[in-house]
Amino acid sequence: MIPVQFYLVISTLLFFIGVFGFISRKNLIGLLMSIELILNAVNINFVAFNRYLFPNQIEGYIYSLFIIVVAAAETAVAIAIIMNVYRRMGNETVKSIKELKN
Amino acid sequence: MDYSQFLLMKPEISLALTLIVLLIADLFMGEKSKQYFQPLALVLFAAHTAINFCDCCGGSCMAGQSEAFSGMYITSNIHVFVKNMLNVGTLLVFLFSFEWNKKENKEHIAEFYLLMMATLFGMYLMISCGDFLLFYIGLETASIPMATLVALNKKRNESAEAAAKYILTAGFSSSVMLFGISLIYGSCGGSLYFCDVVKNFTAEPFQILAMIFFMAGVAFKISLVPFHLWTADTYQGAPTSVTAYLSVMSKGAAAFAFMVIMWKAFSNIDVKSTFVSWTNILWWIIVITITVGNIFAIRQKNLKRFLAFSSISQAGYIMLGLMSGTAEGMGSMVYYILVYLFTNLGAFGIISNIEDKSGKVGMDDYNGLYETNPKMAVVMMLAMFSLAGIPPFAGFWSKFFIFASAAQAGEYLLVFLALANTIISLYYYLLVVKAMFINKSDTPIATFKSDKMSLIGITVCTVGFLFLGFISQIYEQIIAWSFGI
Amino acid sequence: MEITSIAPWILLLPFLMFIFLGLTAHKFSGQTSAKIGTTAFGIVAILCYYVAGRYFFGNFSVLDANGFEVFNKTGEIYNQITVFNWTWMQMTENLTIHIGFYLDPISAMMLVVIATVSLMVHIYSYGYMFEHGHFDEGMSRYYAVLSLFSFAMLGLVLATNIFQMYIFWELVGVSSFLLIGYYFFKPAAVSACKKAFIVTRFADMFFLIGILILSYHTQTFDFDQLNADNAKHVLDSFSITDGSRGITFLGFPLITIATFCIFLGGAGKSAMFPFHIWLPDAMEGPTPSSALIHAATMVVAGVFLVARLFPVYSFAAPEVLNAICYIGAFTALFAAIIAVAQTDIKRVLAFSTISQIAYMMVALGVARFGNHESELGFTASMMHLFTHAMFKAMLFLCCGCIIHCVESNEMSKMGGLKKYMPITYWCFLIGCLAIAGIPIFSGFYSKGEILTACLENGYTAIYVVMTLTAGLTAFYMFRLFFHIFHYEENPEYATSHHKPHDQGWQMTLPLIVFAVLTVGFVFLPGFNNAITATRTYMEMPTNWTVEGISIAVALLGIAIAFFLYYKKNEKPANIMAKCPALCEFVYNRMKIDEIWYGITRSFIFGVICKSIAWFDHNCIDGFMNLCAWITQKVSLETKDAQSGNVQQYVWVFIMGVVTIAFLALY
Amino acid sequence: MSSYEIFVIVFIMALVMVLGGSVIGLLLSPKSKNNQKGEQYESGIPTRGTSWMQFKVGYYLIAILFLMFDVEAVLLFPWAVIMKGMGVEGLYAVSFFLVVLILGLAYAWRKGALEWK
Repeated sequence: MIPVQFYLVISTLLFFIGVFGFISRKNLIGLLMSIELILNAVNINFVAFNRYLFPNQIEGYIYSLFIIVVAAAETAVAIAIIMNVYRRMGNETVKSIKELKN
Repeated sequence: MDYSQFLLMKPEISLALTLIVLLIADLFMGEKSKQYFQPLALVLFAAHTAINFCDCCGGSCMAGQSEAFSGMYITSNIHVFVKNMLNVGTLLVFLFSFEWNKKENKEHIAEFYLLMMATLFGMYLMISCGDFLLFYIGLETASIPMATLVALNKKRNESAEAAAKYILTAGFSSSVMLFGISLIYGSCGGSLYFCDVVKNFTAEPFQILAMIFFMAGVAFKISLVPFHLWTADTYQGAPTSVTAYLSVMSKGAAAFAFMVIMWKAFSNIDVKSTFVSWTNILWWIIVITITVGNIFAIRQKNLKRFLAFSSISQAGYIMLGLMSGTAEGMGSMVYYILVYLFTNLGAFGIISNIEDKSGKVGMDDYNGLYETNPKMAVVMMLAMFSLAGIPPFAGFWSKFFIFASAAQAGEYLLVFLALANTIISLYYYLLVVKAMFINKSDTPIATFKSDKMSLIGITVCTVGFLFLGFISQIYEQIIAWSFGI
Repeated sequence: MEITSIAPWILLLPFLMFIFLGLTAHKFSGQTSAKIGTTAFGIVAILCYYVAGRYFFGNFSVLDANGFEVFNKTGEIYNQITVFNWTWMQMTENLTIHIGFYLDPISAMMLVVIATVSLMVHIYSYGYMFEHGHFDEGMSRYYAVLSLFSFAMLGLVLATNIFQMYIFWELVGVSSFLLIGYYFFKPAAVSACKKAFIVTRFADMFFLIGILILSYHTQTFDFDQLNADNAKHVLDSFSITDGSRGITFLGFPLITIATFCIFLGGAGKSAMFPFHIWLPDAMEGPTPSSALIHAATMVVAGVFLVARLFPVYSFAAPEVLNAICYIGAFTALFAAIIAVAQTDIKRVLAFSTISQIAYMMVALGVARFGNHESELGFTASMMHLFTHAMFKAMLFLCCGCIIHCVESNEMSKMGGLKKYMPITYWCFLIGCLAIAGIPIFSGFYSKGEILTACLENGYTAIYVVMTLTAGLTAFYMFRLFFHIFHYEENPEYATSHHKPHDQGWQMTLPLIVFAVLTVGFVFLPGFNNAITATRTYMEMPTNWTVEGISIAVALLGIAIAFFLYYKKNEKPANIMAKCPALCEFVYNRMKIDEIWYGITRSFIFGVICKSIAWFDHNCIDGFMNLCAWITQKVSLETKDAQSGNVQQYVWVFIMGVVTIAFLALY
Repeated sequence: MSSYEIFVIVFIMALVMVLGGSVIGLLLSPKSKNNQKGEQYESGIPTRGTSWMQFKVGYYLIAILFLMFDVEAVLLFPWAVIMKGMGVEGLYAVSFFLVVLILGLAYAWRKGALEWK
């Protein structure tokens, strides 16, 4: 059987890929996708922990379901806001939201 | 299933009912009856506030804390009190935004109220949570509608930009927090109930790592440095009443929840190093937060931005209440939030009032305000004094109590640094006073008559921050309620 | 009338006046507000006199907390009476904050001082501000703040506990801030009011720390409990015994730290070195308010604070009293030297105020409980507080008249004013004689007692310094006096179409009242009957040697001033040129001149004064400015951190997490 | 929990990769302020117009709504698994959930979000 650490490795990599993506992408949608990567890392964690460490519970699965739902809600709102940004600024790169500063 | 446990959730249920009634009302109100929506919402929400307030004060006091849904939901007097505080604050924000809604926000009046209440509902859950999952859901329920509220002013670029920044950073921070929670889940025995987590929390490096991830996510909400960068931009871009809401309610609720979780889930009494580990971290965060907030506040020219940084440093002061972990600590923190609520909302009430009438929010625009609108200027000055903690205003007392509680925990150096910082803060709060009273302006803001709703709100706030300090019963009652939590 | 029914009005009336005048600022004309304010304060003053009079000479009783009757006097001893004491805040079971009304000899005396000076200033300001013409509109504001100040000051001296005192202490600071910045169109006034506020706030921080330490250990704020039975409660709480200094912190006894911190708060208000920097700048405010706040009442709050806690200091922390007397002596000399070199008449008075307050501090510092000799300093200090309040207020008000005529603060614009303003002339002369310590005038008695106290208690070095300062005081005050009223008449006066003249009755009446008080001080009932450390009659030792020396020194100072400044002359300049020949030719006289010239003019003026002024200006002011500058700079430099780039925000976020994790784990 | 050591190692490695990557990028990348840098296809054919406008806004609106309601159906899944065990109480709870959901849908409908304009 694949040991639980392997899942942890995957989820950690995924987490940091998400962070890296958030920092380096130009497109706001890209940023949003990076957040989703991080959330997926979290979900992997939950499911893997549940399966390997506490096999007679189902809490971990339920958590990941909730996370998926909430993340979807968040994404929906974020996309709506990004569309608004696009309409107002004419593009949807991170550069377009740099007016408020100092 | 025991249905009587729903009775414990009275505040949530009455808020949810208000929300649903308003939603349905909005659905079926015709074009003509639209104008009645706003009064209806105000009245309903006021009723909700009043009912809960009476319930809180009217003797239905619980002894100790009660749990519902096998520990998922926790409530006690102090929880209910904090919820009532938030109710009052939200009502004040509604009062301030009445005129703005009528004029600038005609098309989205219903959304404004519904989303506000939805956020409030999220905060309720956050406060009463007994489990990380409920906390997360509460947090997101509070923050997602918040983002739409920030973006409510669709015609302004700033609003859109602020909302985008808010939702992206909030999403990021909550996912980082979730990563922490998932690690806690794995390392603390496969349960996310606070009572289970704390049993297995032994401050191993892995657990501390998880805890830090979690703390970062909450600290983002309270806007502690270095997780504060979104604050100023969002505050500046958002509609003023939303900014007021963000700066007080969102912060207060998150701070309270933060406190409860840190002491419930991460402080294993048997293992002393558990709370040593996070109080040390918090120590540094508090010092940096207060200082950075102060330093950035000094050169702000936009009042909303200015108050954003001031609220960052105030958040640092609020966190002082966490250090002691006693009933006094919790009581002084709740008291601080209460005073801060009135003071900051008073300041924002005036800013939003002036913005409605003249469209100006720059500090230079306030030059000579005393000449044209003396009452506004005086109230603003008093609010600034209270924020700076000059006796005998309530702000002084709240600072005093929270310092005392931290000193009780032996954090003398921290209290000293915080005290030293109040001197810097005095400087920039006086800048506003100076602008209004001393600077002359060729084009001062014209004399105006404010609408009744804002006047009521501002009066309530003024009375609040002037006299809260003198009514010692409130503080004593809060302390009494905080025992045993 | 019952004291208990009158007492609340002493505090309430000024406060209600503040609110009333503040709210109606735009409804009434300035004159109306002034009349209302003055009338109201007149009533307050009458109440104050009544209460103080009943306390000192009458006989009455009030019920204390336990329901016992307490009389103002048992036998010869005056009791400390808590007229009323409302519970304000219950901190813990034992620790309660009250707000109340506390009568004992020193607070009763302060009632008289505040009532007199404040009433006079109310009257005087009517003339001063009104004739200033263009300021009619701000007058309501001015009178409102005056009322606020009177309220705060009365609350401060009547405080039953140290916390109430602290609150009124801050309120006094706020009203002082508002008054200094009254001429808000003058940048100097604005920066001065900010400076005053921030410097005193800085000192107040120590005060608060001191209060917290003290009350944390004693579990009380009440003066009654702190001072009772030779401060026994304090000694017990800090477990101080004959052999040990009790609880320590960082190697210092905690009681020393606490009491010293409290003293630092007092030093800030009373402008002791190095917190004195705000007072000269505070002269930017209207002159009447300077007379009230920065000469007579607020600045002595620090002295009052130490006197109020005197048993605690004397029994629990005598080393702090030592420190106080050395700091005081240094400040006295330092300020006197600087005063010599000033040309702005209000600044001369400001430095002289610093110096005189330092006298009071020194007197307190040398005093101890014990016998009549050792307790003398306390009475001397309180006496000097009283006399100084009267004559310094008068001097300031005279300055106000002069500035009003000449429309300048500079000495060089004045001279020969004697024939134009006789009343002011005589009043100013009386003030100068009093401050110089010439017999018959009030200052002589109080200053003499202070010097005696220094000598009798073995502080010989301090005695010498203080005597020297007395001489310097006489010199610079008469330098000022001669410069203003004699010297050379400014030719502009004769040609000017409104010649300098004595002002209207509102402005001369207060001068005359103060002059009468200063001359008639000797006829007042002796301070040693009541205002003593033990609150009972005390023998006042008179050391004629000390008195003689102090008179001689004062006369010497006056003589030098007379010689140099009575008439316009070239002496100061000429002596320089003729110096060698003249010195040899008329040895005796020239030697004095030479020493005077060589040491005083070139050395003291050129080297010491300048360097001290430089130190004052560059180091102490500079330090404060540096702090402000650094904060500003840091603020500007860090703005890149808030770049508006959302990705950078997240970068900082994640770096924050990593750093914290790193720090927490290793 | 020594078995987590590998996790810590990978954690640090990942950290180094991310931080290192961005730092190296910061150091090595030539700084050019050219406008073309910001374009989607840097040395390709300049994009004409915007690709966004090819879809109607209504498309996004409906897509977002679909996403919401679709995902919320996920919450029915755990209930479906243990439907029998929960009995009638579970049914009430889920009915309440569905009512709220339907209220949301009604709201969207009423506000005209579903109309294809």
